[in-house]
Amino acid sequence: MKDWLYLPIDGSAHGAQIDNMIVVIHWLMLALFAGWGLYFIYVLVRFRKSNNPVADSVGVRSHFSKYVEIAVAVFEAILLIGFSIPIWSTIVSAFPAEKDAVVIRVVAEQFAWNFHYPGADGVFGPTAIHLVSSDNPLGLDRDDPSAKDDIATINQLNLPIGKPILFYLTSKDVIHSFSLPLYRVKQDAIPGQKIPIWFTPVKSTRAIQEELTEEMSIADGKLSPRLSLMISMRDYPAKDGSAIIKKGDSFSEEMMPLLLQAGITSVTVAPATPTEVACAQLCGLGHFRMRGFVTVQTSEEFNAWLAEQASFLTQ
Amino acid sequence: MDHSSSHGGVGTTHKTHGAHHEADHLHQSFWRKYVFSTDHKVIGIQYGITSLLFLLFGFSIMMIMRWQLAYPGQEFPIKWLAHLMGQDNMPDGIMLPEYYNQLGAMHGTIMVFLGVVPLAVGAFGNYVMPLQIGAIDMAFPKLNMMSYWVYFCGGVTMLWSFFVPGGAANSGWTSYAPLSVIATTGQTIWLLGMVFLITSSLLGSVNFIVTIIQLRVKGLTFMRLPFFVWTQFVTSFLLLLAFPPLEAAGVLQLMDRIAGTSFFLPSGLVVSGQALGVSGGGSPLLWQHLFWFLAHPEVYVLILPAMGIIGEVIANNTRKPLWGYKSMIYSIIFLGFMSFIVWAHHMFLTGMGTAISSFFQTTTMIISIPSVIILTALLLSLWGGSIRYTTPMLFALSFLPMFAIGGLTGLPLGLNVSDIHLHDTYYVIGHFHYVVAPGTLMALFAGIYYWFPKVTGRKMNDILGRLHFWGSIVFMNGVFMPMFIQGLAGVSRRLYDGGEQYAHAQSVLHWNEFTSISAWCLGLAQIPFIVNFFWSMKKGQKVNSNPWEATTLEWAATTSPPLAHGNFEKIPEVYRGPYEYSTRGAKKDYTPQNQASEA
Amino acid sequence: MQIPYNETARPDTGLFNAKLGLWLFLASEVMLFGALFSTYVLLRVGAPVWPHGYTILNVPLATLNTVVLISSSVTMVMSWASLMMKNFGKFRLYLGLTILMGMAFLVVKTFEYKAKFVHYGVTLHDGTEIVGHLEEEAEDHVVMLPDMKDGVQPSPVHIGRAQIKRLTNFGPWYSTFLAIYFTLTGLHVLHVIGGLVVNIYLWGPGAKMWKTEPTRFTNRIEVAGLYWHFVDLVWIFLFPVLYLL
Amino acid sequence: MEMQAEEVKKHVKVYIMVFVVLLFLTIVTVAVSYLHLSVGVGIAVALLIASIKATLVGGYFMHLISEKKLIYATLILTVVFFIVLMVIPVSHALDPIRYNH
Ligand code: HEA
Ligand code: HEA
Ligand code: CUA
Ligand SMILES: [Cu+2]
Repeated sequence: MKDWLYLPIDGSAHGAQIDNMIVVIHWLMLALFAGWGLYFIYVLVRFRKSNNPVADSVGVRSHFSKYVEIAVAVFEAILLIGFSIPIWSTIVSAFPAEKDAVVIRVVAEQFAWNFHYPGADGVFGPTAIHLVSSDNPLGLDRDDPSAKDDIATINQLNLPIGKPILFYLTSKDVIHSFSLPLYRVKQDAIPGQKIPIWFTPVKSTRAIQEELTEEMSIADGKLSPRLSLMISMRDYPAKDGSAIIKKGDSFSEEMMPLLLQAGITSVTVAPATPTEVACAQLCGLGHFRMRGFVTVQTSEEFNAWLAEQASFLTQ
Repeated sequence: MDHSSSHGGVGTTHKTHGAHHEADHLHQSFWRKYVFSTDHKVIGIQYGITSLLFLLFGFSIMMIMRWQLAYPGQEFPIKWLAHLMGQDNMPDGIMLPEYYNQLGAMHGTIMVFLGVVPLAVGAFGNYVMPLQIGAIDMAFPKLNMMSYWVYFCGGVTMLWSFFVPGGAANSGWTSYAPLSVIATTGQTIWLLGMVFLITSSLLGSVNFIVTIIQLRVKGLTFMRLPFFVWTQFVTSFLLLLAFPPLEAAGVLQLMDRIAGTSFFLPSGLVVSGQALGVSGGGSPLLWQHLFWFLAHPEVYVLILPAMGIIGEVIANNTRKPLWGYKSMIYSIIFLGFMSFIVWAHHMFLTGMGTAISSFFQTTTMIISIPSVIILTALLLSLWGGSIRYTTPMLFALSFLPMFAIGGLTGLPLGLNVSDIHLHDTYYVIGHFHYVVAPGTLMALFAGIYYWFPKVTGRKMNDILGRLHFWGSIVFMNGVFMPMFIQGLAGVSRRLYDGGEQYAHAQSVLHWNEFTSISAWCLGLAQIPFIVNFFWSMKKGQKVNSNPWEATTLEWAATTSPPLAHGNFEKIPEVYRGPYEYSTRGAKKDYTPQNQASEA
Repeated sequence: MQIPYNETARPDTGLFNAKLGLWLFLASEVMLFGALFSTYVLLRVGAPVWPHGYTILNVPLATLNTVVLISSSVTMVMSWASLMMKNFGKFRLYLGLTILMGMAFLVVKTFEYKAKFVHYGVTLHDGTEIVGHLEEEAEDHVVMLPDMKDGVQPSPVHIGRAQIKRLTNFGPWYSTFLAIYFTLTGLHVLHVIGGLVVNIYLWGPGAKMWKTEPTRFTNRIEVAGLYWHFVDLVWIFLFPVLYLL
Repeated sequence: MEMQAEEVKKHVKVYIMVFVVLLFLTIVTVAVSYLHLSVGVGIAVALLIASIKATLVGGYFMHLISEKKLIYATLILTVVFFIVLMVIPVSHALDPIRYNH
């Protein structure tokens, strides 16, 4: 069922619980719909006027429907007590200790995601409204010692694989919704409030990219909007052996005729940024483009990235 | 209780729909007769025409939006229309995101508050309910007229908002603060319009409840009321008690926008890099609570009258009583009550602990049970029937599986864990459109085909009706089924480009075009209806006063159309339940409620 | 043609139409004010500090208004009782008194509102707040006369514009307390005005009905009274909630 | 109307008594506020007095002590939803999962 439901790849530790629930509920829905649907069609045919000219004013005499209703109620109760309530209390309202987790502040604004890492000292520096500027969207007080090593990024969220990530979510202006569809995370970011959420990524962005690798036809020689969001997963050389596109690169308008000349009509591609942050709540005219990128990587890569970011700070 | 003898006109028997009566009212001017009329039937027709026009308008703006969703950023093909919408909104025929948001918010607002509710309650409720209870009019006719005109002002206000600087409201029909507080002037106009619409609904609901309680004719006990009257009764209570908190919220938002207060603005807001110079200290979630306190009962306002219509049409066209009439009535009462305590299922992801969210998902699961019972009863009513596939019946039958799809998809939304993935995606859009469009709209169409002969004395054409039916049912599914697929894939709603930029949307993006083409075909499928509607008024087949051989009073006790003032030549008396069809031993296969003995 | 039960009660419900209608309307009013009271509670529990009403508002005036409104409620019910006893003259007197007291309430309220609008508060960048009257407003500075404190009048303070973060009068924008104060009392005032309009009509031109349809007229007064008492009832809660707590 | 003039006369006495009690309670509630009780107690006392006053106005001036069942039913329903409306938004605001800052 999961495949029929078009659920996207799930890269989180808890996601399977959500997916399973969705699947189970859809089975229930399907059973009810199919059962009643068959009955419905049967009745429409059997009791049409030409077949049954005189109606029976009593109609159904059995109590079968009562049992169906009770069964639905029981099933719903099981979903509630057996699944929904306990799962929610572990994945949404219980949190890992800060010391065991990677802690990140997420500050939404029209129309960007600010990510705030505490840096080596593990302490978030203080922020103030009057310090907010285009260079310092968080309003971080860089003079404060605890802020010196803080890392701030815009629309780029790097996470280490396999570790619990604890976010503190807020917003500067209106309500946004922090959604990582491939990690089954979604939570509104509300100004004036600090809302904790957490999850553990278990699939790296690269692994997801591998999974999403597909063949795409380029026979029409055009750079479709879809292809422009893809990267090549292979090297494609021209007839003379020079590279037209390398693995990991994205496609451009100029490459298309070259590829066709080289006799290549279909390419192996994967989404350039399969793991994204989507804004799920209407937040203004730029809501549709309030897109961030998630890079889930190994701890080494993550630490290297942190170090690199830190080195930018000292410059 | 017998009041028929006390006042002139009621007790006396007029010969035909007629001469005598018309003379009474000839001196009434055109204005009093057709515009500022206090006759519930005229008011019902006024509501009907106005709300149908709004439905058409709301649908039209969605057809325009669907172009942008199917072909983002491409020039709109109908040049004059793009031109009409203005360079500020569609420069060179390309829709701007601001404009998309305006149209989206107005589509939702218009469809819900100016289209479906006024049609279901204002039109059908006003026209049919007093007739079904044997009343000569509503309890407060002047108030009834005022309700319509206040609604009309609300509608005009909403339309006016397109023409103020910055255009119409653009924060969604939900108008979440702080976005709505910092939005352009259109939002203020939207709030004013809502104040009108809420006032109109309040006046209307008081009138409906008093009418149903006080003006039932002799013998018409509550357990003999047609199901449709029951649905109107419960609906009126929902409107009466759920709307005032939104009115309060509207006043607070107006204060925030105009008087500089901070009811919905927390301290420390920074908009576009600028600190907002307000006192702060407010709560954005307060708006959501007050909004959904209304808006969840409101969705049952959208569905209950529809169920009422379905009940009437099904009983009539199966020629048998509704199965489980009593349990259906208890179910809608329970449903009405519960609808006040489920609202926060729209807010699971606003930061909710286990306790509160569990309360709301439990109530949500509980409220689905009465819906299941009602649907089951309607389905079982078919068993043993002698089903006549008339045009209204086709629409009524299609309601059942369509509402089932809409209702069933409410379940994964109602359980908070599955809602994490589905919240604010197209899955939600699919869910509620299945209940309101192929659900409620189909029921409303059924009602129009069913009661048209009562209003005009003529039947609507069946061939055009069937054309309308098949076109609508096929294309409605074409529009809304793909939305589930897109929603499960995680595509957010209210995206100006339909998700074109998002990688996770790519695999389901091609459905946008399919959906849009279905929507335009759905538009075409309405042409036979519009033609039929006007053609049948003048040229439709003339019918007697009870063409469907129905039992309820609006058919059995009065002419078509009913007398201009007073409805009945002789006030009927009721001797039996609403659906005595195919009673054993009776001569005919229906026994009207006002028939004394089973002759 | 007459709508049934306009005048007499329907036997099985025991009510005439307008009375049921009015009670339903009051039910919706309860929800309207309920939402606003809910707002009040929510803002209050969410606020780091919430002023005591009596530090900002004028309790004696409000007490006076409470007495006025309660008295008007009594005269209202007396006017109905007079009609029941077929004493039209007394009815006119009592309803007239009700109207006068309703107007007195509005006059007192006007004074209260006006006092707020000439009262100023200034918040400095360092967070201190000075509340009082604005003596002077210049380009680069303002002079405030702070409110009396424990019976002592502090001397005027000179404040440079640069120090000021926010300077406004005590309108609804000043704080969430004043916001909810103005909204609740403002809405209540609108209700008072609505009641006055109806009562004046019933006192004046509407009273003609007494001659033609005395029962219906008595019904009308009863229904108008129900509304007026409700307006009084709302005030009974507004007064302690806003002024005393 | 069912009520007789005699009966109404008796009512008038009650109205006057209620009026006096209302005035008295008004004075009490103002006086109590000068005691500067702790917030919790203050609120409790003030709301208690207000509720008594409201009961008197509703019960006697609005005749709720002898009203028809239908009206009681409507009001009870309203009061239930009123309580829901008072309780839930606040409990969500106090939900420990979120922090206000
Ligand atoms: C008429 C309107 C209507 C109706 C009746 C419903 C009915 C239900 N709705 Fe829906 N809902 C909306 C209109 C409606 N809704 C709207 C407009 C929104 C979105 C607002 C917005 O955000 O803009 C929404 C959103 C919405 C949400 C929020 C989702 C989100 O934003 O994340 C939720 C969550 O719980 C929900 C749940 C339910 C449930 C459990 C029901 C239940 O009552 C359904 C019960 C019915 C059944 C369970 C069906 C029974 C079926 C059978 C017995 C099978 C029979 C089979 C055959 C005939 C073949 N709805
Ligand atoms: C009752 C409510 C209702 C109804 C009936 C509809 C009907 C339709 N809706 Fe609507 N919709 C909403 C309520 C409704 N909608 C709401 C609340 C939203 C959310 C808004 C928000 O985000 O804030 C929404 C959002 C919404 C979206 C999502 C936009 C987005 O997220 O960006 C889409 C997308 O396709 C859509 C499409 C449609 C379509 C194709 C129909 C079709 O089914 C329409 C069919 C219409 C008809 C068939 C008209 C029939 C009338 C006539 C033929 C008139 C005849 C006239 C005379 C005889 C005089 N709607
Ligand atoms: Cu941010 Cu939508
Ligand atoms: Cu809901």
